[in-house]
Amino acid sequence: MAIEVKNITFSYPNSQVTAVENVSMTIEKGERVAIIGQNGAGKSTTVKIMNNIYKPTKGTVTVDGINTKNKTTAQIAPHVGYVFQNPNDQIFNDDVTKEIDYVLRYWKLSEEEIKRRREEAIDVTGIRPYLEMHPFDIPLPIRKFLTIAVVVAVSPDYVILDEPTAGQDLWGCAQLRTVMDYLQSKGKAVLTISHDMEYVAENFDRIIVMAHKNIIADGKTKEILYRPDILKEAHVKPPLSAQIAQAIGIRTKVLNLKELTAAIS
Amino acid sequence: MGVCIEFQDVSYAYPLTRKAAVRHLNCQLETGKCYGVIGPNAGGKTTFCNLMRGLCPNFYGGILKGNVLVNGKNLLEWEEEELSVQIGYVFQDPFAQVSGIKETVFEEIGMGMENLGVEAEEMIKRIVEIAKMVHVDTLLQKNPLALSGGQCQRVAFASILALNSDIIVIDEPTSQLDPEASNDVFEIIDLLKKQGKTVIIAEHKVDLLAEYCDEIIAIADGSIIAQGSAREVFADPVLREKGVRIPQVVSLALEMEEAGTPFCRMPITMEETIRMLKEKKEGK
Amino acid sequence: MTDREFIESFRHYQKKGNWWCDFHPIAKLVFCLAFGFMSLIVFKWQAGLAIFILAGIIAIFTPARKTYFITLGVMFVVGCLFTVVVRLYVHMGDPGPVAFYLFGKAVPKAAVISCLDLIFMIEGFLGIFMTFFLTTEMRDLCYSFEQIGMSPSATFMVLSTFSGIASIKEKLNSVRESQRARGIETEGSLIVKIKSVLPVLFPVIISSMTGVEDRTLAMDARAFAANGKHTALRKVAPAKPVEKLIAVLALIICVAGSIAGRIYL
Amino acid sequence: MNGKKRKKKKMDNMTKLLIPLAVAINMLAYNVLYSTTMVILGDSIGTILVGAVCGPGPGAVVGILSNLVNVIKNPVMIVMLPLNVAFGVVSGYLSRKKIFIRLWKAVLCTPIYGFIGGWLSGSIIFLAMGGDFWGNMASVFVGIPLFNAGVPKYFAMAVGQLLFDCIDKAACLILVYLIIRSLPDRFLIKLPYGKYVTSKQYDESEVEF
Repeated sequence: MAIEVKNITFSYPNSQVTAVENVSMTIEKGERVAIIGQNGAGKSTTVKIMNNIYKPTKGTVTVDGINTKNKTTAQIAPHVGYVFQNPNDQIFNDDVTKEIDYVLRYWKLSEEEIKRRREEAIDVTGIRPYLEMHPFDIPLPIRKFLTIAVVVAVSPDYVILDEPTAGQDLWGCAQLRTVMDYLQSKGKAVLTISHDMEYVAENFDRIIVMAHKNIIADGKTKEILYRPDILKEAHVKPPLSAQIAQAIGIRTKVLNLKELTAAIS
Repeated sequence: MGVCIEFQDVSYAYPLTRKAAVRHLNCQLETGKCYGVIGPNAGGKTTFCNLMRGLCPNFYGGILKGNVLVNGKNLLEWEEEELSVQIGYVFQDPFAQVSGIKETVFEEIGMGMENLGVEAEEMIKRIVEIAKMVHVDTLLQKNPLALSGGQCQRVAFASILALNSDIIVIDEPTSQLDPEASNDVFEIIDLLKKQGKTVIIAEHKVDLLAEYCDEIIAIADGSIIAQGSAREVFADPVLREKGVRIPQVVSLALEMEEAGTPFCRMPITMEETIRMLKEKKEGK
Repeated sequence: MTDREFIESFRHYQKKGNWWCDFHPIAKLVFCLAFGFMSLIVFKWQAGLAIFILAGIIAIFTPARKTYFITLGVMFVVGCLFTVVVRLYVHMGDPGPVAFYLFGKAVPKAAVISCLDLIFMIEGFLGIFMTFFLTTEMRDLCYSFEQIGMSPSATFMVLSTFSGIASIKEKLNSVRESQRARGIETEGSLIVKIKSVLPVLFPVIISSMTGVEDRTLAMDARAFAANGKHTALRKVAPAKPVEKLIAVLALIICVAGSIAGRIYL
Repeated sequence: MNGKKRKKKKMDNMTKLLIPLAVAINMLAYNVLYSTTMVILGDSIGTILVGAVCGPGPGAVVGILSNLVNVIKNPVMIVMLPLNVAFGVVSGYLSRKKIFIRLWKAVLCTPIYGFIGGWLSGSIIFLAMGGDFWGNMASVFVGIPLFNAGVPKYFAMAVGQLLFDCIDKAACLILVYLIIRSLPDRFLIKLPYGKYVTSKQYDESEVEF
């Protein structure tokens, strides 16, 4: 049960410039993986190939054994959920519950099933206080949790989060952790693209580093964040606590402030 | 240093809402200083910036109580057009700030000045100068619609700075940008500070704010809960109660205190923290 | 073009180096409108053909000649042939001198002439308009109108219409991508497509309309509402007397030609 | 448009930006709807929408600009200019009667739009074609059979056009109604005719400070 990506190459339809060159990776069910790297390194393209929005020009992608070559994006959606950066591209109902129910009704699920999934999704994403508001009246960062609720209601085995912490405040980040713990408890895999190194160090145990259109490193978070050469090649800075630890010569591999305080005293 | 913006017991409610967005704001902003505005989403940060620029009564409607003074003159007396020259405003979404009617970055930067009737020769001089300052001088011939997020935001900055406003209000400029582009934006803000302009930035990236701002204003559920120098405000416990994000170096210092090895002074930037930790290591 | 030359080009009038492209936009517009409407009013193949040839001659001396003849060819096939076939079908078997036989039925000479009138009317009208639209930039035309009193808002609306059409297509693609990733099928049989119209069309319209609010604020921040004197970076040379003369001449020919055409042909 | 009296506030910025967007919506709806349904054109959705939320003036300008864009591709369309303008103006006046608040009221007005878009546009093309049929679905399926059944050519063509156009306009009105209902009230009340299209009324008094 995994997403296998075997040396895929992709170039946009009307341009010879390749966006991604011969990338291979495997995401097991229940894993928590973060893809980091500079803009233009091919992160978004690789992820969009995994949930079949783009079809690779070379190489194959299989989701739980299903080859995505002759499947449409919508057929892969029940297996791989995608939360986009801009929630406004998806919302078209004038009511929160209708928005969450739409896809479930589209797949002709039973009414109780729809109700159960919708209530669970609303509780997990914490948008219950905003149920009566019009989706476009809800402030943008909180509206993003509506699109997360839609994906949670579909409950695919693999969930992709594209820059989830962009524009989020403390409440938002805490709510995001609850969502990720809920997905972890259901045994779902969570894959994210993010520039927020603190969020990545805190929540993900495996990191894939991408630069100039292919993968340059793939390993445990603790190893990758303490390899200055890899991070330099990917133009990525380690989290603040790691930077301080290295600056004052602490040997233990520190990932967050708590570990740093313990290491200092 | 004169007071350029003053809030006198300002309360404001957006139209069609039951609750006021901001209640009884009182503060004075001095010319030439850089203010960081922090606080949770929907806490009133953006309303605070809108009030300053006069968008809240003029554009959004709604009910305004108390008055906002810009350079001593009540906002409601200002002419629309004068306001856009007096106060520059840069927004969150880089792509919404592209006019779409200009085919090169050069003309895009000049659009503000064209509207104000600035002479062509003066326009060309200012555009070249500002483009260099904002590092878009290599993109002058590119089409604005084909730029990346970071480049778009810098072009938006350039077209506002071209109007030579003394006060610049910036509402969450880096929330859609990657770390590199965010640093470019804050470098521009640093240059503005050096030119003696008053800069007000609402932002979530608190670590960057701590390094660049002279004063911090914390706003949560509609009222100012703390205002003062960065060092005082970040150490203030009320911030943590109201869920306001504080820089990591400050939370590190607070945790060090709990662990019994406090810092002598509250650090604000990473370099400072490293220096203090090194001294502590030799001291032991 | 190096940056130095590019910036220098704003110090004097825009020049393209071709006599027809540098022809003053409004004078050129009057010239083309005059002949276009003459072809419409006279509605005879002789007038239409004459204008079509005139337009062809002008087009040959401009850089846009290749696109001119390709577009015209496409217009001819798509526009006229379908109408001619329907018209001939209706007039099959009418009385009057016979031009030729089609499927055993007599096709009268009058029907053929009325078809020729129609074809050359459209070709003449199309041809002269094409010589205008392929060789003048919309922003230069709007600039010239602004010089004779059109309000700058009108220029803004016309120019942002064209860029709006391009950017809304991009928006449509990103909305399709996110709705497919959510599980809504957009490719496939006709019923599937019709069912997907609402979830695809609505987010584009609603998010671009609510997006107008941010764009209005951004334009307002650039003193867009200023109603004082406007200056411009891109300037077009004012109309030379000879250009005004040509425009007036074209008007006279149009009026005279229309009356003459109506009486004699 | 800029000849308006000084007292009446000049067309505000929001409407100036909404008009080009509405023209783009016309083009987009045409591409999406016409390619899938072959019957519904949807190229007047933007004009009706702006007419309904901003008033007859802006609606008319959207009609003019939509027509201008079509003229560049096919200059003969310039004869259609008055009709496009009519769509915008009619939507503005109907919106004052609050027809876009109830779905049945909006659909009830289809014949008005059908008459402009079908009967009048048919007559203009009829004249332009020198009093004869031309190649489109309406005349082939309805016009010519009626003509063969003895109905005079002009009426046969006009009825054909009217029927086909009513289908298109009914769909457009339903879509415009749904779009307006999906737009948040806070956005609508900033528009000149926002008060005519928002159903919920809010009183200013009991806002808690």
